[in-house]
Amino acid sequence: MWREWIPFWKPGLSPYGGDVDLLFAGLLLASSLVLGLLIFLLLLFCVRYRAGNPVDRGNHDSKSWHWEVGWTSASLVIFLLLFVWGASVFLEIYRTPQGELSVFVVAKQWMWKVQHTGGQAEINSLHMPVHRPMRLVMASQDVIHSFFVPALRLKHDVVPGRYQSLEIEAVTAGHYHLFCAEYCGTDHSGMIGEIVAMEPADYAKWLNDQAPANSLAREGGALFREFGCSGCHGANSSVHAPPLEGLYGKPVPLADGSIVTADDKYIRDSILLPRSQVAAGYQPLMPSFEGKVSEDQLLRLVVYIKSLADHAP
Amino acid sequence: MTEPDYLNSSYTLRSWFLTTDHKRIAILYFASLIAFFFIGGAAATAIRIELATPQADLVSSDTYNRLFTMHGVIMVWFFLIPSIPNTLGNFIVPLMIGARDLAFPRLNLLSWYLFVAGGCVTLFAIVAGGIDTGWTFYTPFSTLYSNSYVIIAVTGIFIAGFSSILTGLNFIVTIHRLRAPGLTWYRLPLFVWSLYATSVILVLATPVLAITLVLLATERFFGVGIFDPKIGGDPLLFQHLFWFYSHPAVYIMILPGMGVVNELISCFSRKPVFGYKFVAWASLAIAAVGFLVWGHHMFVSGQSLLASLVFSFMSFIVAVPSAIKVFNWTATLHKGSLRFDAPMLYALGFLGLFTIGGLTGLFLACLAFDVHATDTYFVVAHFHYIMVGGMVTAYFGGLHYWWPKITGRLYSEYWARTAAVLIFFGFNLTFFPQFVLGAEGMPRRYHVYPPEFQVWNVLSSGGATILAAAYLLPMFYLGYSLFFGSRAPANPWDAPGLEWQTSSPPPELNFESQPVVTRAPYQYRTDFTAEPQNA
Amino acid sequence: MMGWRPPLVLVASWLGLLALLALTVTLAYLPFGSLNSTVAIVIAAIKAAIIAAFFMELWDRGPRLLIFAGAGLFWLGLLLWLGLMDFITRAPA
Amino acid sequence: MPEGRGFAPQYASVQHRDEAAEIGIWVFLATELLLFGGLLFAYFVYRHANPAAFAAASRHTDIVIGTANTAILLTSSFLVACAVDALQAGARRICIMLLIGAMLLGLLFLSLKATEYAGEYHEHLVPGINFSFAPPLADGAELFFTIYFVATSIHAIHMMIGIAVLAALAIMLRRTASTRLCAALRTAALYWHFVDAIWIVLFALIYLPGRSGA
Repeated sequence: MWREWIPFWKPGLSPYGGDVDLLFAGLLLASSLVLGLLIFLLLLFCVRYRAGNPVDRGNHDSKSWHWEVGWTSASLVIFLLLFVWGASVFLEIYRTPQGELSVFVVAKQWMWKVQHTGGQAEINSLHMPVHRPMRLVMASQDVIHSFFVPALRLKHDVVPGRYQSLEIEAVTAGHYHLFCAEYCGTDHSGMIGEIVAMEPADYAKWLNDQAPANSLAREGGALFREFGCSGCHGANSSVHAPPLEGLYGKPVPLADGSIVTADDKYIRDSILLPRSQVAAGYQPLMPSFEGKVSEDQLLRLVVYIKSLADHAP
Repeated sequence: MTEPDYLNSSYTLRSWFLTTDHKRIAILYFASLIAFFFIGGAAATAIRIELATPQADLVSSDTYNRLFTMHGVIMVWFFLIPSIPNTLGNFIVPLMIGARDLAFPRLNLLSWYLFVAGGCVTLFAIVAGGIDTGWTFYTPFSTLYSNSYVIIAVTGIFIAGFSSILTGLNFIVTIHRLRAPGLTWYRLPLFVWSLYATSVILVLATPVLAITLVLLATERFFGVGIFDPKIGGDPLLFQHLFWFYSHPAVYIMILPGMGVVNELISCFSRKPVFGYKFVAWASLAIAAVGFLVWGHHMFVSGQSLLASLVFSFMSFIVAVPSAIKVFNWTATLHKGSLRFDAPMLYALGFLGLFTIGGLTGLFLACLAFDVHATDTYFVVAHFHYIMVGGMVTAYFGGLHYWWPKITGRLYSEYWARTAAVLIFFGFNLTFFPQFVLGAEGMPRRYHVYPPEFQVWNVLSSGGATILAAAYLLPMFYLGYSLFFGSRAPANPWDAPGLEWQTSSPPPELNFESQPVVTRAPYQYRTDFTAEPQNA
Repeated sequence: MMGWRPPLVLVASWLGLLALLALTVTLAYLPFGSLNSTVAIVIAAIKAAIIAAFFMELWDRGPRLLIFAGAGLFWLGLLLWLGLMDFITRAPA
Repeated sequence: MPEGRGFAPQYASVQHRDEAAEIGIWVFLATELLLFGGLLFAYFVYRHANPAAFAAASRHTDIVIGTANTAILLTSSFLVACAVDALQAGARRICIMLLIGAMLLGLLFLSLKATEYAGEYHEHLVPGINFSFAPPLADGAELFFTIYFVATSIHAIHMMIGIAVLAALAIMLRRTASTRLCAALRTAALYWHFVDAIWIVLFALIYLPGRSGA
């Protein structure tokens, strides 16, 4: 296969891995040609026009502008082609995630915590089935990290304060490096894990073997009571707080007149920064849970509230 | 000798530390830069030795992080940015344009004092315990999580920033107002053009860094949230502000190097630079377009897709003027009469290394490949090919070229050529393996790494040893020439530039009488065949 | 010595600036919705232009100083334009 | 340096020197513009993200002091422009008086600014020291006030430098009105006007938003 001919380069194992490799090969070829031409000319001129070598040096003040126009437009055209090529593959890598399979990734100094929807949790490893796109929802608990899987040609920063969705898919089963690529403090280089891509059957078996104590939603429900959320948001509560059943995915009118959609980010913000987006008709009574609830507890709560979406309010 | 030269006109300490002579200030800068170069270089050597094995065996992770931060901070702000502009530029620009000094000599001296003050403050932060944020100071790590001397370090950089601004201002005014009679813009040597372009960036980009560092220090000191996501601040705002300075800053570093190479190639080919006007305007184009590309450091950071597309596009555009320069330099060699003195060896080395650095820059400008390669050793290698392979090589070339003018002494050509060749090989052995490491996915700033990367790391560390030794060589033979070298004539290279028309070293006021320029630059005597006087 | 009188152009600029100040404060209290901020920034730009033209005497200076004065503004525009482009076109998280 | 020439050896004439100074100050002002430019960028980014909070926070600033201060700065700029004209016309004493007037207005500006800061301290509007703001807009308001304090205090530092420069010039002008001082005064005046123009922009961004609502 052509990709094995690229020196020091292992083929990419994601659906677009071949496109990235082809792009790399193209870049490599183009620059080798340019560099080769340059070195050839340098050597040629250095030998031929060395001082004392009796060769014809006349007429060297000839007009230069057609050369200038020539190589300027040639580089411009090649660069534009490369830009378009790179951009099209880029949009493929970062397309909006399609997979129905969701996995939550929390990055913190200095580990990757992975939560599967069924409640299976792992640290510094991520099991996934091959040939099935998976939607990663990533959050950072502290500083900026970067989720980097060289074998899949995939990388994205995980910036604190927001969720980052990313699609990941492998086409070959195997174990691959997971690195943190954005410098994140003392043990930055220890923040590595592995991606375990498995045949779908093996993956199903693995999920079962993990024997999760509880699903994420159920754990979220426990936290919901533990943190006292149910005291106000519960059905029989005396405090006037918005009900959460059937909330997820619906538009919410806010006190300042605007309308937002109750998505992951809105729920997360409402827990951490309740005063920033108050639902219309309610008092800003809710205390902030900033610093009281960790990112992985947060995502359990979000999954729990999501699971209430089907309940009629 | 009728008039004392600038070196022996007075010997008191006062005459050095309160001088307003641009030539003496250049020497002051040179001395301080050597010190910073060796501090930064020592850190680099320690890093490379540590990385020879995959495990942590020499230093702890914490120390390692402080080492690479120290290497980055010192090299970027206290060596690369001031290097050519403040030493060669300070010395040569007034001579090249036939002026007696820069426009504002006292500002020039103030600029050196600010530089040294900033350097001392930053060194204090390093001695007190170091900084562990990396030279990029990304928030929220630098504001909330780092337990190191961030505020002191950024204060030092802030002070040194004003030194940059004053230098840039001085050059702009000098080049506008102090050119000798008859020295029109198109008769200026290209070194002056490139320093003019550099100064534009210094003046317009550095204040943005200053305000960014003020915001960073405010957030860290008062605990208010400017970039803190907890109250809706955006860490990416910091990155935008930081790279608005720091990407153009890369051109601050490389443009003067390109300027030097113009002089060298033209002199040792005995020909005018091919496509003079294109090369001149390419410098300004790089300075201007260089401001439009900063977001290519943020392709995977979560900035908007549109922003990534625009910044990628502009990054390809900014490569065009650089490509024009490389083509023109190569064409300059054509039908020249080439001599391979040490400065020319450096210039040829620059051509090859800069081209590799520039081409791999295209790899990184290319969106899909950047996703894979950013934050890996590919970036480290690319950056060092431009900065060390390009800029430092050009600096050494310029230093040798103007050494007779600056010191009035000739160095040993044999040793100079040996050092140039050693540096070239040491450099490639150090940094080429890092391209491979990056392509295979080894992230940068890693203290321990998976064992499969070791082969290339060992090669790189081996190269670094050669490179370190090669960088020490010039210290010896150049130092030797200071005391025992034979006296340099006024014009050892038989060059037509104004700086060669006065004695070596130049008198205090540069010229006995005001020179008048009547022709384009680089009009070399083409019948020149004699051996150089110092061969 | 006492024969000096303030030049008319300076007096006129000063009065014009004060009038614009009164105008912008008044307009700020009128409900134009999102136009309010545009109005405020446009008037601020006019005031700054008057200062640059008459107090700073740019109106009778050569093109070189205009280029220097414009360069700062131009680069400020680049920073705001390309920088804000990211924040305005970001997809909702 | 040849004594008695009155200008440094790199210049051919006094006029040559003054032209260089004029270019120099304009390049410096471009630098200063970009310094404030970084703050403007941060302001617009956060205003875009928190429009309601910025309007609410802006309503908590003191528009009376703000407007008065703007008028004061505009007037001081007028006086400085007149001072330059007077000196060129040879009216040295009037020039000094105008400069003193401008400096007094500058000091008045700073003292009003200090009053305003004190008021904001009492209203608990100082991020990092004491900050409390009615929810739900507290976070955006904190960003607003952080930028407000950084921008206005950097502006105030510029005012102080400007006042010191004017004072030094006024003192030197008591003895002589040499051409050197004339050029220096023009340079200082350009700086003063620039600081004034920056304030005008800050005024529009800090005090005016949100006045028509609520």
